[in-house]
Amino acid sequence: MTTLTDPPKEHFRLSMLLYDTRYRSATIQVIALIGFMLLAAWIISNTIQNLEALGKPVEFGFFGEAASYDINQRLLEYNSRDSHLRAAFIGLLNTLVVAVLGCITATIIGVLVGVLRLSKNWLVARVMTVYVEMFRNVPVLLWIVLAMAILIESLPAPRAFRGDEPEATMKLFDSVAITNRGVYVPDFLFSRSLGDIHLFGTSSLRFDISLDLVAVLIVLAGSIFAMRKVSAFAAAKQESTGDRPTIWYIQLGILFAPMVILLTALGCHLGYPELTGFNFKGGTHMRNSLIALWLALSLYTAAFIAEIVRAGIMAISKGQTEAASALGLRPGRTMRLVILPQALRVIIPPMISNYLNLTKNSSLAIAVGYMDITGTLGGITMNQTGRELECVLLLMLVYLSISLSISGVMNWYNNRVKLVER
Amino acid sequence: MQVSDEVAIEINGMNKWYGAFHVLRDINLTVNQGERIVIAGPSGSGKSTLIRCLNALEEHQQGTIMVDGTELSNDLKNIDKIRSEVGMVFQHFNLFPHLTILENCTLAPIWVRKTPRKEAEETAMHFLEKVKIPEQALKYPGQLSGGQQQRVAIARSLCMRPRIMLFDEPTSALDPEMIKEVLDTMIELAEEGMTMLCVTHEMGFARQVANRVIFMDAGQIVEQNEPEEFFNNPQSERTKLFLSQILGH
Amino acid sequence: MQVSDEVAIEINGMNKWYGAFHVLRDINLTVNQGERIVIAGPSGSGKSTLIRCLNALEEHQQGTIMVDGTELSNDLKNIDKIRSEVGMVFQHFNLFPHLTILENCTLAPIWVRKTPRKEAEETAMHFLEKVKIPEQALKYPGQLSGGQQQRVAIARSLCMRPRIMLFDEPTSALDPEMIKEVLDTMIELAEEGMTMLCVTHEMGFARQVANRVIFMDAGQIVEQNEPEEFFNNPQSERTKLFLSQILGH
Amino acid sequence: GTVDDVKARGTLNCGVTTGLVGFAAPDANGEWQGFDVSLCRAVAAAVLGDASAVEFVPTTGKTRFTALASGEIDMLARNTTWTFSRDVDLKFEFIGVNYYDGQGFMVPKALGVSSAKELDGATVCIQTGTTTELNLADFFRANNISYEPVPIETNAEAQQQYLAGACDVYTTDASGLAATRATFENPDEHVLLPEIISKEPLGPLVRHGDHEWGDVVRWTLNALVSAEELGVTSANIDELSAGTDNPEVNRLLGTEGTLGEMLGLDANWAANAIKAGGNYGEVFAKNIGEETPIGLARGLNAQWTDGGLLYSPPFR
Amino acid sequence: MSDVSFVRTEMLPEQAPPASEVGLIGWVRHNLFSGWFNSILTVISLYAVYYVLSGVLPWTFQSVWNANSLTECREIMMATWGSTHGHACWAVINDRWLQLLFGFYPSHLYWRPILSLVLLLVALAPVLYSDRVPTKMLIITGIYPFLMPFLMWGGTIWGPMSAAIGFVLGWFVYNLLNKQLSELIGMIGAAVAAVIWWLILSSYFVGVMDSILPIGIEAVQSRQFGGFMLAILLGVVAIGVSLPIGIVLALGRQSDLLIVKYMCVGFIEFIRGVPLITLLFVASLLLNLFLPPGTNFDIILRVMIMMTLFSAAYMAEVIRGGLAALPRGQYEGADSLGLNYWQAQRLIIMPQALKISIPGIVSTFIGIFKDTVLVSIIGLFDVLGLANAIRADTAWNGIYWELFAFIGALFFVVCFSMSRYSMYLERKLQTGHH
Ligand SMILES: Nc1ncnc2c1ncn2[C@@H]1O[C@H](COP(=O)(O)OP(=O)(O)OP(=O)(O)O)[C@@H](O)[C@H]1O
Ligand SMILES: Nc1ncnc2c1ncn2[C@@H]1O[C@H](COP(=O)(O)OP(=O)(O)OP(=O)(O)O)[C@@H](O)[C@H]1O
Ligand SMILES: [Mg+2]
Ligand SMILES: [Mg+2]
Repeated sequence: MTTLTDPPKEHFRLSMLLYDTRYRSATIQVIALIGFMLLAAWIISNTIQNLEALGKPVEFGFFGEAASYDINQRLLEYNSRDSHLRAAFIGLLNTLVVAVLGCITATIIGVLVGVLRLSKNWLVARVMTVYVEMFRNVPVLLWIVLAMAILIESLPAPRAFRGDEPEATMKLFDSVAITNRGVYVPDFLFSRSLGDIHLFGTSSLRFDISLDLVAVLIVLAGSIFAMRKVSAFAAAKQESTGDRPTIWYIQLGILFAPMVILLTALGCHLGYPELTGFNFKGGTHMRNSLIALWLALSLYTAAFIAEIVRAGIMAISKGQTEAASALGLRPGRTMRLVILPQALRVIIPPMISNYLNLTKNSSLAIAVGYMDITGTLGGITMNQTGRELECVLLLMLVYLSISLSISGVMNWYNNRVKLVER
Repeated sequence: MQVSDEVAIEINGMNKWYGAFHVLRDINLTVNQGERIVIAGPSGSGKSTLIRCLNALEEHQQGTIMVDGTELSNDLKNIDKIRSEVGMVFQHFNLFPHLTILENCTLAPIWVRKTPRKEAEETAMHFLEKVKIPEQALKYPGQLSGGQQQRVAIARSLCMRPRIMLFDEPTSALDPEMIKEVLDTMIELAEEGMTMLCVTHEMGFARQVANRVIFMDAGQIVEQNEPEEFFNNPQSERTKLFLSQILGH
Repeated sequence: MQVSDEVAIEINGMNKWYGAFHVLRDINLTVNQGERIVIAGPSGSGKSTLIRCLNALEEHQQGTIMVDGTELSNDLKNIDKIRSEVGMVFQHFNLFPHLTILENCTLAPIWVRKTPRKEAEETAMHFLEKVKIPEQALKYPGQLSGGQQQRVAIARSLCMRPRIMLFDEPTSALDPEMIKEVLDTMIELAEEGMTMLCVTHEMGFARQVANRVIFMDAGQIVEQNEPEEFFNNPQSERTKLFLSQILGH
Repeated sequence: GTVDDVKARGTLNCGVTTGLVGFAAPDANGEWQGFDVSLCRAVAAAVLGDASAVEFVPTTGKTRFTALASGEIDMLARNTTWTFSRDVDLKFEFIGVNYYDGQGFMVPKALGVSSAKELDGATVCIQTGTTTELNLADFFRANNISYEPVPIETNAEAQQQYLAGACDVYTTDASGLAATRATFENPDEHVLLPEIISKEPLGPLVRHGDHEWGDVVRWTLNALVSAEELGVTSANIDELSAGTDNPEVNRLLGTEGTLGEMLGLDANWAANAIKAGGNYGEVFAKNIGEETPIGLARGLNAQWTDGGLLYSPPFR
Repeated sequence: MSDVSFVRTEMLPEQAPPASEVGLIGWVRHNLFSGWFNSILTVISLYAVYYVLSGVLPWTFQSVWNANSLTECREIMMATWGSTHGHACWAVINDRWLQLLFGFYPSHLYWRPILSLVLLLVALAPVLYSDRVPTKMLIITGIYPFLMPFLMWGGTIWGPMSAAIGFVLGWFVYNLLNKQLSELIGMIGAAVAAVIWWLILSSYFVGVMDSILPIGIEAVQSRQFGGFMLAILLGVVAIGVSLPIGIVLALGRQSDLLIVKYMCVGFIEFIRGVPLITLLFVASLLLNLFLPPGTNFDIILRVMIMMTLFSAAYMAEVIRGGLAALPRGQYEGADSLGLNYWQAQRLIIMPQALKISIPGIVSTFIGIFKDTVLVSIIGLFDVLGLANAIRADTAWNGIYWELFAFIGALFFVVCFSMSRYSMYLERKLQTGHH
């Protein structure tokens, strides 16, 4: 009945949803999205129904309740009256501790083994190959359990240190005790301590920062800054005259002198571990579960890193070394100026994904009773409160954020060192 | 192009084995200052090995090699000395891909010769101009064509101000258009009187610049002669065969 | 060699961008049934892009392209139709290495044209004979020389019985000895009256078979003419420069 | 209800531990043996008339409750302590106690410790995921002494650590301690301390709300206990089934009354259960009693008539 | 200048190298004692090797093989060597090795897992050695996914049949709709039809067929699976099932459909970002919660599901690598011939990409296979779980190293040979013909 007509335009036909490249992709995506949302809705509704039937609605209130269990290895202060949240936090720190320690040692061992595997020394190369193959081809869980067993069985118990003629003695001028419960090393005590700062009051996230430590760190940072200045000066000198002045003794001086002064001022002395009662007291204690986990994870990951390092070095063609030699560069310089910068580009990305694996594998800590986040949040807390859904989801979230931050670093690095090509 | 009487390289009764394989057999060769020598021969005849021995990239097991009056022994000091006197250009350029062209050229002067960076960069630019690519100084090797890369490799060697240059098939990995630009650079160098040993199959180049052509086969020097004589009047059967293959192509 | 009046390809005011980069600028071109066109131009001038647009391997953003009366639009059916009418031969052959030569040739007829396998194999053998390598039918592409591979690629396209053939530098990845065998095949094809668009630097080929030579630069058609005129009497400065480089080489 | 499910399925799914000496462990033929296992078999015999119609589902401290709640298992017979929160909050129903236990400590004799109160500063091995962990924290806190816990997944590992001296004390249920000590190379070098720091009534449990099934399991357990009290053993049961002068025995064995029918089972359900492994006393003696390497005394688990706590409500 | 000309008249013969270059002396000098640093390394390694071997060898070989319990073992050791330390008690392995290998699988049916394993190798042959094995064998590869569950679980043959029928049905619907309407609709229709069949119709079908034609073999509960067999089974199922999922995910991740792409990326990164153990927790604690109330399937199946999802994420990355390694020309070649997306994928891209990915797939398999021991943490009786159970037996309480040595050796042998094999494949691919 209207006389108005639309301006002529390509009118839309339903079949275009399928055949027209512009609409087709939208169609597919909408279908995929609907499918995904249906699936998600289905799962969520199932979960809600099931939880209702079990009488366990999702809520996180239990995190505030007292955990009621003790944790032996911890960085921050904690007791059984603290909340589950704090226990989880302590566990998270433990995860990070073993992950960081593991990554460092795995890298050191891995690089060493990788280089030695390329050694011209037949025997050394073979021994390293055996090491790498042994560790790579047996599950890491087994290595963790074995490491723990070896520590327990082969090291002396504290009671072996007792008596007039003890079977075992402390090492390093009676300062370090190595027992099958762990290693006790001296720690630093300050007789004129500056005290602590308390952060976050009494909440679950509270922690104390020792002002002594802060002072030490500040002085250290200052020294390092000064050292860099000195080496910058040396580099400038080299630029202008070609000769690099010897500066290592100046640097050593800058590094140590202020530190010594500060430590004396704070009245720093060592607190030695001592056998009293059932156990060693004093000093810093590293439990055997931590050591076993650390050892097993680093040896296992090092086997993979060794392969990466080897491949990385081999990927730098022999021509690069030859060219550098032909220019008169000594092997050490060649390594530092030519081979390493190139090898690192090849090595670092897979290396970081191995760090990621190591971090994830640290969740096997429960096998030796090391209280990491899986042991606390995903272990005892979950067990005692019966809140599986909340605990497991939170646990996954924690690991996911660790992983994503590590891979974020990886991507950033990759983009930074990409070789410029035509 | 004058050849002086001063001896640059002297090889006496040199032998080399790879395991049980006898690669170089009783090599005797004297090269004078300013001489330009082309080494030819079939693949696997030991040309590269010979050249690499002169630079201590390979060890020889018997005989003596004197480079510029220094004996090539296991003594690290001698090796360092010789390497800084002798430049080498490889078939596959072997530029350092993580450094710019300029850094490639200044690396060794700065770290080996202890030249101040500024001076090293000036030298580098000088030689880059000589090989006609000063404008590429801040690019990375991956951004250059093969011919440009090989010219950078030559400049890089020159920056160490060597008295002798070794070339190991410098053009065989290049596309035909690029061969010429590299050969031109080498010819220019030859005209300045640089002592050169060059493994190559570019016979035009050999005719144009060489004082002497050495033909190797099965690890030994089979024939040597002036280029004209060598090409027009080869003596040994093997040389004839080789030349017919190379030139017939 | 007759050219009919029927229009095979008609391009009108076509423009294409890669991101912000304007690769093809206002292209207008009509190709008649049976015409043989050679497209030349410096590297990066957009020759390949133009050809790939005709086959919907690349999308164009403005203007229309009609191939054999079908408009190249976003409609999948049209694209399918055009692709089965138009055969394409690439610089790097793009044969499927996991299939035998015969399977390479029968794949598309069987799956796209739904030809019975038997018939498809007969057709394939027919075209393999035409490109003179029927005896290789059961080998894998990796076992053939470059020239043979390119001829297989041509045969593979022909098996779809296309009405138009596009060639994108079909000989530039080949060793000189092999170029001839591929060009011969193409000449034979041309003589049978196939509509052909060919990007190539083989000027001999252009002279011999082309009805028209198109010169492109900076994404535009700069000059087009009959081959004789084009080579002997180029009009534009750019064309002259280009020809001097190509022919002088 | 679960009764019908089990009957329809023809097998009973019974949750047990992944391995605890004397209580549940598979033998070389893959047959499960042990004290808890016998209860599962008795229930299967009562419901299905076949003591071997049991699927044993090994569970860990972590998975046991989920397995039960989700219906994966019909009953859990896994040294699980009956506590308020498990019964009420976690929505399970403990149907009785098959072993009265308490948490104790074991120390090497050489340490010269005679009371748990002397353990200040000691390193204590405990199994995680059990109530022992909480009891331990409470005990030391209440007595204001310090300790260092070493959490361990399985009994076997705890035992290894304890023997190697990686912990001074091993704490778990006293039955477990005794059983563990029994397998030591030199059991005499270790003592159990007198303190029992907790009540650990261990019993089977089922899902909350399924009362028919709860009744079946509860009365099967009671039948085993009553059988011992009434002197019904696997040796004389066939004879007694023919009928006796004791009406309670007759009711128990189904020759009198309709108890079985009330439960929805056969009349001879209890007889089947008893035949499966004997009465409570026999089960105890066979798996963990003094004759076995584990050598537990009846103690609290004696019949009430003998001064113990076992007291089955009457069958009538 | 005639002084430069020189012609050799007689060629020099090859000479033997100096003595110090060859033979044992040359070898030792070059390989062990070239320089003081190397000499020190050699001495240190010699000592390390001696130290380890001197501990392990006597323990391994001065050992007891026949005993019924640890106590008996110890008695024999005392009697023979006078001490119980430094001697292995392999009697436990002797007693339990079948259990460690097969779990609680009924012993008279051991032939079924063994046959499955053999058939697996047969089914893989045409894939791994496509050049040497007739293509006809691919039929076995096709049947295997249905045959293996039948062999392992037993029961009626109609179960696997009905699963297979689902695929056939889907294929049928796809062809029908593809001809009539469009490919996209065809694929959706096929998926819907197959799912309807599996979820709803299949159980009636199995019931009816089973009552008409009861063909079947003795059924085995998945709870009875265990030991090393369980590790292999979990690994094979996870890799096998995750292959198609991984392909889809990889294609999704490469696609330019943003929503699809981000869904795939999200899934892959999520799975790769969390430890496997948390996924196993999900399998043992949460998976039942996510399914409709009352659904209940046993823990082994649930673990298989989570392991499959886990390996699918890694598989997707491996296949993505394979796809990336293909030159663009292959896609263009396919496009220019008029093949559509799925045809190109199926006929051109995937056959090549998968072949390139095989070494990666084998490595993923090794990883998954090693990770299967984690199921012991959630209470399944794989080898490690069984080892714990064995130690809970009164007879073997207290035994330790022997079990772990045995388990370690089992894994080592299998993983090592597979990793060697994948290296060989890699080398073959690198140098290989096309
Ligand atoms: N590192 C090595 N170990 C063992 N044999 C070698 C080694 N390097 C080279 N050879 C062998 O020594 C012989 C001489 O090699 P060389 O590279 O010097 O030959 P060439 O004349 O340069 O040949 P081309 O023209 O192919 O470069 C060859 O037979 C080669 O196989
Ligand atoms: N996918 C792409 N994305 C962005 N720019 C592109 C892409 N493909 C080609 N180009 C650019 O488009 C321009 C034309 O490319 P095209 O390949 O068509 O040139 P050509 O004439 O075929 O050159 P040649 O002779 O080197 O093959 C070039 O500058 C090229 O860098
Ligand atoms: Mg050479
Ligand atoms: Mg092009």
